[in-house]
Amino acid sequence: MKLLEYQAKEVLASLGVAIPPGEVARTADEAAAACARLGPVAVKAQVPVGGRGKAGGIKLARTPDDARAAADQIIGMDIKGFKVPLVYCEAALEIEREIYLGFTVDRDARANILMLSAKGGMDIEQVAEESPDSIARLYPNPWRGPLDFELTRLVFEAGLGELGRPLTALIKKLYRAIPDYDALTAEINPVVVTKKGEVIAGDAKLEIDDNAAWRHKDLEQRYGALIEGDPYEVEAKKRSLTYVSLDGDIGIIGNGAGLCMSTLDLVQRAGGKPANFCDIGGGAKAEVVENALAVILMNPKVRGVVINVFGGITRGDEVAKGIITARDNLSMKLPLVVRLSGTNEEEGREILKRDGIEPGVNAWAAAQKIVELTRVGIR
Amino acid sequence: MKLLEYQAKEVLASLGVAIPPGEVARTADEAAAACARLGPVAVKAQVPVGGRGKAGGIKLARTPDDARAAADQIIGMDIKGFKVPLVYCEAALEIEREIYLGFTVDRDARANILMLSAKGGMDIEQVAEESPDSIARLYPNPWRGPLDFELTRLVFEAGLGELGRPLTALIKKLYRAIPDYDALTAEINPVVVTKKGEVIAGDAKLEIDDNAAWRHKDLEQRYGALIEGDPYEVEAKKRSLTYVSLDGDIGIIGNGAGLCMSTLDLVQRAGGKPANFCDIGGGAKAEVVENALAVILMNPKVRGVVINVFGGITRGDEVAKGIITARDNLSMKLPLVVRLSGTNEEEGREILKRDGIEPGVNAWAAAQKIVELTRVGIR
Amino acid sequence: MSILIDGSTRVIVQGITGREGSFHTEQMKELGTKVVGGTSPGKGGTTHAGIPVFNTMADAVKATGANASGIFVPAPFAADAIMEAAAAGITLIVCITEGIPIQEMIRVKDFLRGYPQARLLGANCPGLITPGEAKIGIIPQRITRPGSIGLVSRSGTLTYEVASALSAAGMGQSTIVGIGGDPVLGLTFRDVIEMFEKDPATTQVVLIGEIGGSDEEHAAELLARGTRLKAVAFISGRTAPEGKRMGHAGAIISGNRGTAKSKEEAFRKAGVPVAETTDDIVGLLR
Amino acid sequence: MSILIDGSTRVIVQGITGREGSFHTEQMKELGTKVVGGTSPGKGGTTHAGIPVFNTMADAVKATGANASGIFVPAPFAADAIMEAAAAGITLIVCITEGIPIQEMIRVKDFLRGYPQARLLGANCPGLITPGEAKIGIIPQRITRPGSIGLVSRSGTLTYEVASALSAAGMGQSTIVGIGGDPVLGLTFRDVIEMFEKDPATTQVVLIGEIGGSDEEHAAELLARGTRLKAVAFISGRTAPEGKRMGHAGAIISGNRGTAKSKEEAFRKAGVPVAETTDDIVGLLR
Repeated sequence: MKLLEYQAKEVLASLGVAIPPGEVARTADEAAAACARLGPVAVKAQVPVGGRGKAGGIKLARTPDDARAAADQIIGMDIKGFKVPLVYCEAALEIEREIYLGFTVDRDARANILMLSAKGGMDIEQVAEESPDSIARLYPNPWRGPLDFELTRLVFEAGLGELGRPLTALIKKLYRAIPDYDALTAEINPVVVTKKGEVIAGDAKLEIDDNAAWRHKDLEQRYGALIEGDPYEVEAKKRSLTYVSLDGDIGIIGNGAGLCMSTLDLVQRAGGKPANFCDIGGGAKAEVVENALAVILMNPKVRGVVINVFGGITRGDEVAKGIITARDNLSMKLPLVVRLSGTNEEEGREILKRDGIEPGVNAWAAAQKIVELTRVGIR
Repeated sequence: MKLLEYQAKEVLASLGVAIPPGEVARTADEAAAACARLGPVAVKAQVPVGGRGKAGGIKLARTPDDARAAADQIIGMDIKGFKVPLVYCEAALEIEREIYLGFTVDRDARANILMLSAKGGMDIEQVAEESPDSIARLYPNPWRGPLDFELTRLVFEAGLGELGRPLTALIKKLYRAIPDYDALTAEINPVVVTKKGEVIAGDAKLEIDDNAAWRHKDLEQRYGALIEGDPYEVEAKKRSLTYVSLDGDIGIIGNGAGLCMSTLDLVQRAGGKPANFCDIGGGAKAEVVENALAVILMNPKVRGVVINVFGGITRGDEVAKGIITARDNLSMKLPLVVRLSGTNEEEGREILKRDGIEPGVNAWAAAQKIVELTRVGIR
Repeated sequence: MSILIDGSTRVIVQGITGREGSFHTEQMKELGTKVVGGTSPGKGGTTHAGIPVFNTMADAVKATGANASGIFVPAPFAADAIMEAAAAGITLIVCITEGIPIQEMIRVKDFLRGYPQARLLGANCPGLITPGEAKIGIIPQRITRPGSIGLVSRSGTLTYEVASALSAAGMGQSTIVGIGGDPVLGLTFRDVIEMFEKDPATTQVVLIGEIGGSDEEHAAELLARGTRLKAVAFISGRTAPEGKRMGHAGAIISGNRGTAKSKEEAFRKAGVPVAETTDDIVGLLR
Repeated sequence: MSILIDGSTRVIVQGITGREGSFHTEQMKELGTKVVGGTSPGKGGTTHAGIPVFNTMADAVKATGANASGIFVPAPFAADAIMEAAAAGITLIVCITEGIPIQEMIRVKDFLRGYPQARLLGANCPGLITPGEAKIGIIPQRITRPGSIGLVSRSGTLTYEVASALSAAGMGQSTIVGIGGDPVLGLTFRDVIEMFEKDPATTQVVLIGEIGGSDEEHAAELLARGTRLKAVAFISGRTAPEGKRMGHAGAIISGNRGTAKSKEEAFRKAGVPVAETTDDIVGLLR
């Protein structure tokens, strides 16, 4: 779960991180009112994706009228596929300097990595490429967390020794997002040092592990509904599916990310355009298959669906039953190609055949078949 | 800092441990009122020492009149040198079984040890001696804390598998007293399983590391003044001295526990009776010496004082200055023998001589001298 | 011969009384795997499908001398189950469970450093099988066939796909190892290929990778140093769109690695042919 | 010869700019100890009493090649300083600071398992001295004298007492080691006696114990197995009253060990004479 900026800031504030005063506004009038209370503000689009600054999603407003105009422009704007649902009006800071601070999971090291750089702000990725040494790095032991001496070393390595105490304290608070919230990424970029010497989070990004959602139901309840985006993805999330929208017209269901991706590859190779990626996972049951089909059929662009299941834990008979129930419940009329192998595959194929669905044996053939069937009306 | 039962229970309750309803009573009338509210209660003496049950410090009361009578008897009672300042009136439990649970620091292993036994209650020390195998033990890694599988194993080893879930949860809560409160010992004996199947702390003992007192000022503020005992020890604690009262008449000051103890040994060997153990520690300064002398002279039994300082960090000149200032400020008339060696010893001896105190060179001679001087009036 | 598992491996099923644990225990036994025990706290002393059940792994190992385990417990308990197996002395821990929080796996990986004898496969993996001999996990025996091809894969279902195609073409497998698709996992491509390299019964190796991470790149580096094995690679996800990224931390550490292109190039550079589709693998091995 | 420290040992003082650190650095230098650097975060690049100061131990070790450190930082920072020294590669860490919370020391001891090269002396100890050569800590040089007696003690000031008496009697010391009086500490009596056993320059050993714990008993067990060293022991606290105990946990694990009686008996059983007073030690060594 990727939190919006103001949500990430609320969470970090609960860990003791200093944040600027700010208010959420859903309308232009609310933004004007917030500015009246806060003074000059930055009006910031709230979307769970980077690059909003360059997309025009952040505007400075000195007066309530400015704020109203800015919010009017930003709310409803599309930023990388996300329709901006609301803005965050945040008191403008007197910036002395900007620092980069963040951690994420380093897959290669199978560990968390903490990063700190004196060169914070918008261009940190460029800094990473051009002068990687200007980013100090630390792999904290996951049971111990970062130790004081490790943080002191990190701070001096980043050339920020004179800010040792406030930065060390800040990093410890940010790090709490791991044990307390199962954070996968937490970033404060920039950490703002104000002209008065305060150390404040200028922006904040926080991603919580979906696998640990059961431990953080409060977050899901408070924020879950607000992160809008692709409507099919939102619906899929409600139904606990792993689903990503794409812009083609062939619906794709597979079990396992690898098989699902290779089905995408095959459909594209056969000349088709996938409408989505939908992994129904290892132990998928009839209900899950039905859910997946329902979400895919919500999309009016979809002209047909290919299902590719190779069963290990997933049993072919259950998949077959799910497909039939789903097709019938949804009165599905579109072409449907099913490739079914693995555990209980004979039983599964039997069930499909009985209900008038011809099961495929080979994924490549199935991909070609669905492309052929969905191209019929187009030519 | 050794907490009283009700204080330990308050702390454990803040960690989520279930405790019976109870109220503190400072007078017999308060105890009667508590009983009127709570129903049948156990009226329990609050002293920071074990064995109060056998000393008559716990009485059951079915009615407010019973409770008044019990409190009247217990408040003010002396239990192992502690005058009972108040009682804790606690709702009586319907006990199905009693379990022992505790942890402490195992010096030999340089680690914390968790212990669990199905044979809880008053005689656990006897159980430990007669059937040590009936006490299951676990050394949790100090960074990780006890892991779930380790606790499951502990619970099954103790023969308490059928209480696995509630006990595992309870142990995790009790263990929090280490990271959250720097506990050195925490014990729930008995853990009571009620006839209704609840798992509740029947008694609680909690000792907090004095070295970590700076991290837990709230505890000191809430509870520090309440733990009464020897008035000299209380006064010494206020002055941050390491002081233990003994029942002799020769005041003893030493720097370092070893030197202090060996001074005790020597005085006793010379036929004297030490009035106290007072270690002024490694970096003792003039002010500390003055404090030590002041506390010792509060005790009217004291007939003379021997000071034994061998300076490493402690400097002889500072010790000498402190002795003189203290003697003068306190208008001390009693015999005073000072043995002073180590860093800046010449300067120190010089200062003592100048002010009319003859410094000893040898600890055994100093011990004999103070015994001789304090015996003068007795013979 | 084979790697990691054979007919003499003594297996405990952790979570044997659960639905999946129960079902797959039967499947493992059917192949002839020595399933010598199972765990389920509170059910110690009973038997399940004829197999003795223990409260803890310590008890199970003590009573049975087991050296391997398969984990089928639900996700919230799986990380703990891995550590329990390692602490009990198990040398091959196969974690089938999916959905373990990543931070828990990071802690588990650190915990395992204290138990260098313990090799972890997974989590979120289909397990491994030495066809005709033994398996731990959920790879269907039916699609496998004894032979000399080592198969190692990050994807569960793609593994079946490929194994199935190989078997149908008469090309048997020495051992099939599904390392799992999680970002933080146990044995890597590289670890498994090193084992195949040392296994005289294995002469060819098929590696099925996925976009993300750089385990495939590391394996390619190893193969580039020279190997007696004839190797073929396949990467799925070439047409997958880039994930919508938030924040810079990920980009700072991973740079350009992790794409299908980067992985395929790494293999080609190492002299390892890359299959266009899974069906092409059979041809490239001939 | 000597143990643990000699004239070639390269020492960093952690907390060199503090009052105690500063004072004792001078004392160490006076004896001839190679104090090659100090640490004080934020003061890196400066010098203090002619010694270069670094921000971190990593920097200090890199610049100076130091192999030992003495810790004089305040108690709330001392546990961290020990870990920092170990992580920087220091092989002898001497922690003078007293008042470190016991739970922190327990975590430190576990941390040090990851750094087997790092030997910790203390905390809450006077340090060690090889008379005429070098010292780390606060043992006054003046009361020592080069020779062949190894002295190891739990008490700081009693160590001075005994060293002073030995020197006055013309009996020099190879190395004097104050292991410290805290319940959870680094080197034990046993560790130090094993080192003396291997040091050809040491022919006699004096052990000064205290009530509490069972380190003395463990040392006695070691000596009972046979030693080339002539040993004498002294235990302080024979007349100390028993502490007022709360709870049973302590009693369950320690039983009857830890008393002066138990310790003295252990040494007598091992054939080691026990001195009645510190003054008797000289006579027993003759």
